[in-house]
Amino acid sequence: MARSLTLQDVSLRFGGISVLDGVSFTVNPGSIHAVIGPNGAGKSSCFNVISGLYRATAGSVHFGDVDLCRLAPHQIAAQGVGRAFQNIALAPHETVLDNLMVARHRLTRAGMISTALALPSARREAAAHRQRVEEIAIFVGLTDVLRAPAGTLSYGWRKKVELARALATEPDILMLDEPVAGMPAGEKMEIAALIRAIRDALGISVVLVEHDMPMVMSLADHITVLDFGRRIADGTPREVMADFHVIQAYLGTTDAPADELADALNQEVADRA
Amino acid sequence: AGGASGSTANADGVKIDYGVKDKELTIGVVSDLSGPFSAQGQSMVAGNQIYFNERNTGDKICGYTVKLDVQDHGYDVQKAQTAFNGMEPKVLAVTQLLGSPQIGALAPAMTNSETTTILSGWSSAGLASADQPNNAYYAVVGTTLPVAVIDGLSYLAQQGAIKDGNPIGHIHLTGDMGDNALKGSKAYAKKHNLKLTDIEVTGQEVDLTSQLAKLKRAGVKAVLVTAPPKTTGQLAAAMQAARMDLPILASAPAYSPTLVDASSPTKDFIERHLLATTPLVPFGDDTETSAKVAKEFDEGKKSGLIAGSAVANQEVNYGYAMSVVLGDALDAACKAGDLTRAGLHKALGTLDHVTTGVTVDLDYTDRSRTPSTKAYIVKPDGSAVGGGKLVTEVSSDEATTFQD
Amino acid sequence: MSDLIWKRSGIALVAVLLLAVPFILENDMLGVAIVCLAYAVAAIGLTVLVGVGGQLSLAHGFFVAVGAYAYTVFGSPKGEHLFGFGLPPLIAAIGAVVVAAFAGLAFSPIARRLGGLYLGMASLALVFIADYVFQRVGALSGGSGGRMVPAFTVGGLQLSGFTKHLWIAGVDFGGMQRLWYLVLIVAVLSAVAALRIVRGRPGQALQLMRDNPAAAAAMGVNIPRAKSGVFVMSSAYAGLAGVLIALQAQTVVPHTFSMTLSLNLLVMIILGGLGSVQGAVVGAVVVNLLPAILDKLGTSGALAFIDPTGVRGMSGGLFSALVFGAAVVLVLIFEPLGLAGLFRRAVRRASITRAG
Amino acid sequence: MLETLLQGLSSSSIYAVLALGFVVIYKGTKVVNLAHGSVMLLGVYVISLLAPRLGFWPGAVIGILVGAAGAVVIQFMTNAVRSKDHLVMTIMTIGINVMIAAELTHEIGDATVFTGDPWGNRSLSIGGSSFPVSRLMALIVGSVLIGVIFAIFRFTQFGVKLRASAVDAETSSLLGISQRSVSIWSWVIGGGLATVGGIFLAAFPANGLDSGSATLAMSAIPAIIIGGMDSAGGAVLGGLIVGCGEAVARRLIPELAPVLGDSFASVVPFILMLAVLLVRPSGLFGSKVVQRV
Amino acid sequence: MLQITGLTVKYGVGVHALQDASVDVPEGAVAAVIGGNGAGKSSLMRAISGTLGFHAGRVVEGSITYDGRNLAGLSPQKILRLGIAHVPEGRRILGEMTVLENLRAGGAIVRSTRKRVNALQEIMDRFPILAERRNQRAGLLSGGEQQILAIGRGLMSSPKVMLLDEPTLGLSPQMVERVADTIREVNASGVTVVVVEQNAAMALGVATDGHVIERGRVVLSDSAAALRDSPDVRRLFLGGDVDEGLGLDAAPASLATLTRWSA
Ligand SMILES: Nc1ncnc2c1ncn2[C@@H]1O[C@H](COP(=O)(O)OP(=O)(O)OP(=O)(O)O)[C@@H](O)[C@H]1O
Ligand SMILES: Nc1ncnc2c1ncn2[C@@H]1O[C@H](COP(=O)(O)OP(=O)(O)OP(=O)(O)O)[C@@H](O)[C@H]1O
Ligand SMILES: CC(C)C[C@H](N)C(=O)O
Ligand SMILES: [Mg+2]
Ligand SMILES: [Mg+2]
Repeated sequence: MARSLTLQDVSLRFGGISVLDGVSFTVNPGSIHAVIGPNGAGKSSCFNVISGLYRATAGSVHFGDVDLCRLAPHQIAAQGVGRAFQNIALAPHETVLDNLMVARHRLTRAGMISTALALPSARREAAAHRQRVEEIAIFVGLTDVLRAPAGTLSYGWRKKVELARALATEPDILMLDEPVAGMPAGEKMEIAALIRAIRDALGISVVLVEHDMPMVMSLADHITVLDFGRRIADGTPREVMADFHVIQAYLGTTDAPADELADALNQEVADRA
Repeated sequence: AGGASGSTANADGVKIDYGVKDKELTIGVVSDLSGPFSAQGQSMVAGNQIYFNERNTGDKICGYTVKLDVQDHGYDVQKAQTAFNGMEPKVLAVTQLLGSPQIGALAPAMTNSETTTILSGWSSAGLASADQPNNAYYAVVGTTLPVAVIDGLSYLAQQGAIKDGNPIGHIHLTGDMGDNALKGSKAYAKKHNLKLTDIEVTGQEVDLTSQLAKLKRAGVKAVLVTAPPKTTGQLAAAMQAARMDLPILASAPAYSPTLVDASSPTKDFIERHLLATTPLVPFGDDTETSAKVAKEFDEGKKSGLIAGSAVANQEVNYGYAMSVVLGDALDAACKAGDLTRAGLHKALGTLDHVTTGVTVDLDYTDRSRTPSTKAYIVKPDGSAVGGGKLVTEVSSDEATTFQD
Repeated sequence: MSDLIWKRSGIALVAVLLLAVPFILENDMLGVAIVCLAYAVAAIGLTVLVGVGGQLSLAHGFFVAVGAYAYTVFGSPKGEHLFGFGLPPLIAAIGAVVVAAFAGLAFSPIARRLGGLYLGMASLALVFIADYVFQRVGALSGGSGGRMVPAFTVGGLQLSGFTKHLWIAGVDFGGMQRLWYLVLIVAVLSAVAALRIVRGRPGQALQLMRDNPAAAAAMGVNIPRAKSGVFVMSSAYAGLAGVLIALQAQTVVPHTFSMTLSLNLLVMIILGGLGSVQGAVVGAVVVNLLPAILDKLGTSGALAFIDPTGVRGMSGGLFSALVFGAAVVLVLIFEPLGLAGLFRRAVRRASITRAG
Repeated sequence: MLETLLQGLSSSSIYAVLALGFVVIYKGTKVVNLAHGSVMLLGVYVISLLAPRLGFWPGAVIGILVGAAGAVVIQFMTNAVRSKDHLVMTIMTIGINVMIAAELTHEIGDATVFTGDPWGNRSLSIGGSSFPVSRLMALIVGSVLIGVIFAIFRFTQFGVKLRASAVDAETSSLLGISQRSVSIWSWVIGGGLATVGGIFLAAFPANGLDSGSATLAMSAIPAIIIGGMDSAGGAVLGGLIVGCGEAVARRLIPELAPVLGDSFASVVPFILMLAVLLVRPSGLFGSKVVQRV
Repeated sequence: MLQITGLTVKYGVGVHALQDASVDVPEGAVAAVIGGNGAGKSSLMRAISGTLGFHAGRVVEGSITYDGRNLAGLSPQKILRLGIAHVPEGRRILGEMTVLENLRAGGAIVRSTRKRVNALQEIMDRFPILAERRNQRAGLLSGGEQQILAIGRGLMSSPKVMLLDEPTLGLSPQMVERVADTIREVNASGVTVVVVEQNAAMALGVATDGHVIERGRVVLSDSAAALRDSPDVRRLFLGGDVDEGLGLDAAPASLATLTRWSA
């Protein structure tokens, strides 16, 4: 279960545009690893390469011993790579519950025929997974909206459903693309606490893309910084923060009280447990 | 309900079962009155009406007034079945069933209910055969397509337009109508050593120029066409464009007076080159019956007997002829004292010489054979009422000996 | 609680009505009723494909044709000019469904690559190609007049076609009456199966695939397989419907399976409410029943301005086409969720009234 | 072979004009107008009624306007769909087609409809084979129309508005684009093009249209798909491929594969379409369905 | 100049998204509207631009006037022509069209070609990434790039009032600054701005006035400076004062725990 994710010299080009250029980094098992960088730096593309939606032009992606570059997206999902999208990608007309149930796809077997015949195995399977999905929904705080069509929720709620759905794939590595964009500060904190709690409770790795620096600094064990598709820095939050390139390329000025935040987070996670 | 239920006898001791009640005898019509063949359908219904109107006001059929139960299927198979299922218990026979898909679809029902049915169409697929045992209750009115083609070709030969050993072309619709006519041209070609180039069309072509190029390369001396009239028009136009001044021989379904419509750019070419080989006398021709039908058609329109949208063309004559055949069979059945469906079926089989006056004479003693081996040659003429003039009646040895 | 009672008694009432249909309807309308149910089966398959899977097909009628003809060829003895295998009817019917499913599978290289309207237009090719094959291979199609369909018999009991008389409660219990029950059972089972599929694991995956294929893939859904899977499933439904249609018609005729059929099937599912199984059934009933009723109206003399021969007014066929077309337009304008939505609203309103 | 290509070229221009009509409507409203053929027949029928009295040109102008107006009526109906679901709108055109087709069949009966065009049955000799003047006109008019439409798409804001309003109604209304007027215009153009296509479809050597000719418009579908549903250039190229492919097939199939029969040529456009789609799922020029996450 | 009085908004048969909300935006102001998830901010913007209808929503009560003119019942196009541009939440770029075409569509109501070209030039200068990607299909841009395109497109019509719904969503800190600068600059050129933001720090940084919406009600309206100093606002929206306990009561987290799934 404890597997590391390693990107080795990953390059990605679209026509004339070089989106990723020799990017390498390793996500250690059980760590929260942030990928940051300016808009258009290639963060989401990086995610897309990992989850198989883009084919790397060069380089490799290994999850444990498995070379993800050889697999189709659904096979990568089957490897335990769970993902929440930057642009919300829910089925708007379906209920939140149904949206979460799809995430169980890789863990369930019932096909057209056994579903049509309502075989006992299919029914048992569905019931067990519904129960687990409800557990996850409670954990993420979605209990009240489970029966609402996802499309009628406000932006912030939908972001939470995205997160819950990624979690419901029971991933070994959870990839979150801007999970708190569009949330007020209070809720950001809540989600940050949630992410930490997930990692702690399940022992899985988390890869996080976020522009909210206070959150990244307080949450991440390790940070990789991309700019124009290249890795320009890689290290602990403190190391990265000190890096002149990062400040120039991305942060400009920063006044985030990172340490205090980290403490507060630890406090909250302790409360939850 | 099946045809086997009990029959009764009327006051005159004639056995009756379905479709006869009090003083009324009901005959069905299942036709296309709103779909792609609605123009033909309406004209044929007019012909049916003219005949039975004539009988109702004059020499009544077995003392009964005939009522037509006219149902529209809009060229839809499903609707045709519903329409027939609905009318079946109430009619003695069907005097017009139009559309080859509908004819095929209803065959089992007709056989099962023993309903004598007059078809619209000359394909020998309508005849009874080993593959089509259900066609036993169907009657074709006229010359089957292959036989008419043979007659037409022998006329061309007679006129010196084609000689033994010549190449000829045959443009035919895919599917059985075309295949059926092709049997005739193949048989004739074989006998006379003609080199036949046949070309399939779907009726959905934009034009026929490329098809024609093939015939041109083959150096044909005449072109046969068995397809919808629109294709005939396209053929003529393409021939005109390619400056191929050759005779065109059209099977009956390929010819329509609209081909010599005044606004058609190919009218003149068609009048000069086209001949139709058909069992039908043109509408309004000066033969006795045709003239009478035309007159009654006009009067019927005025008096509101006939639909305003019915067109004055040879289909009126066709419809009239269909009903003459049925009328003669009804008369024969009445005479034999059995006006049941079974009796009618038997009576039709005794008719060896039906003279309709608007078609060649017909013989129904063998339902697996063409009712006639003769055909008329009709020349299109934009100035004639019905768009054509009767040239002559032809018959040939090849036609009488033809077996399909 | 009382809601449940209402619902149960509603279902019971409908069930009794459906069982009584052969005692109520004359042969002609009973035929229409059977056709309604048979097309309902096809429409259910299509609504899952189009509404749930987001894959448009303009060739559903093609797969209905495959089912109808496969049953006929399998079940008929070899003829002088016609293909035939002379298999027992039940085997022929199952074989026909399998063949239709395989036909869907054969098309899946296209189906899995394309989506939405492109797939719709591409599938149109099947309709034209089938048309060509039917014209060309008379031994298969029986030509434009079609060919006979072997009756359906299980364990010596004939369930379609022409039968000896069997009088029950004043009704001649012939092939048509017996076929009704066969078709009713098949349709109900098909609907139940489809409902389960839509609500279950495959349906949820399809729904996400329709709305966001990339997200579906990231959730572990094998997109190409899901696409061809739903295409195969809908083809099997179409094939099953084809068998039923053939049994009702007793003769299969290529013209039945023209483009109009494929378009009509789409009208059924849109009218019923896209993606709704119940809607597909309602849509199929409306699309097949409405013209029949209009035709009846047109020929019965009930409407003074209509006359089938067109002598004394508008012809019945024209009237029927105009009203039918207008009905389609109006339903689509005024009831965005289709007839299923209309029905749901009516039920809701009724239950509110009861509660209040 | 020259003759074959010439033949292909001449029908290509008709396919292209019909295909372009579909494409403009699709670009503007994302609706595939399945009543296109009926609109075409309506326009041509009106011309056939008017031309004998007014002459061809005034008749043609009115006929084209009637075709456009007919299309606009369809636009009004489809636009009334509240959900704005393009598929629902597309299906609605089937219902509308049922009505128009029934009425036209009733009106036209078994008549053949001629426009009385001035090119009549004349033809030119090109390299030993003859080429009808009407087809030359189709080629010229087709090219001009295609050019004009290209110019409109390229050099005016109309093209941008057209696409914007089709893609996203809410956003385009926020940009001040009146979806109504844009979609009306696209249907006006589409209906007009249908009629123009119909005029040439009826002209020598095709010999008029009949009540069943509406389905001919469907034969433009492979052209649109091959070219790409939302590409005007694609429609033209698709028309060429379909027209020439069919002509070449007609010429070669009897020699290469006589078993298939002559009628195989008529499914060749559809087979070409499937072949193109296997390689390029959104046609040669169609915009790829892109989805970024 | 833009006056919202007693506005109540409803979606379908559901609950009220806005209730009796009143906001007054004086000419030349930058008004910040802040509030939590689902508070009704976007609904307010939709009501002003007349696009509630696209979401099955409607104004139940209240009025919106602009320069004394009631906007009720006007189409979105009319409202835009009056000079009110709305950059909607979630970017809503036209993904199948190129960046340039998106911008051109943004200038759809500008009659003069010269003005349109000038506006285009100005926007490309301001956001060079758009110039760089002018011929790329907009749907392929990164999230942040799309957001910038949406803002640029909103500027194309040279509006008098700009409604920005979460303009900095998904933008990097640097880009957030750029957008803040842009707001200041267009405001300086006489454009009134209403900006809805989760990033309250940024919004209150550029704003002259601020309005806080909670569960559909305007609970606080004051000058931006005053709001910045308000402890409530700091606690809820500025992510600030750690001493006050992270605002857990504002957003109560569930106390559930999760264990690994095994099956
Ligand atoms: N499929 C594609 N085709 C062309 N260009 C692409 C494609 N996908 C991404 N790009 C380009 O690659 C660059 C990186 O995009 P990506 O979405 O990875 O950025 P990002 O780091 O996630 O930015 P943001 O923070 O704004 O979300 C962008 O400039 C984008 O335009
Ligand atoms: N299309 C819709 N249908 C039904 N309810 C809706 C719809 N859009 C919004 N709502 C509801 O209206 C309320 C206000 O939503 P709104 O989008 O205005 O909030 P917001 O303040 O913009 O939130 P966020 O910051 O998350 O975008 C919410 O409860 C939301 O669920
Ligand atoms: C004779 C015609 C009216 C019918 C046509 N031959 C058909 O295929 O049905
Ligand atoms: Mg990104
Ligand atoms: Mg919002």
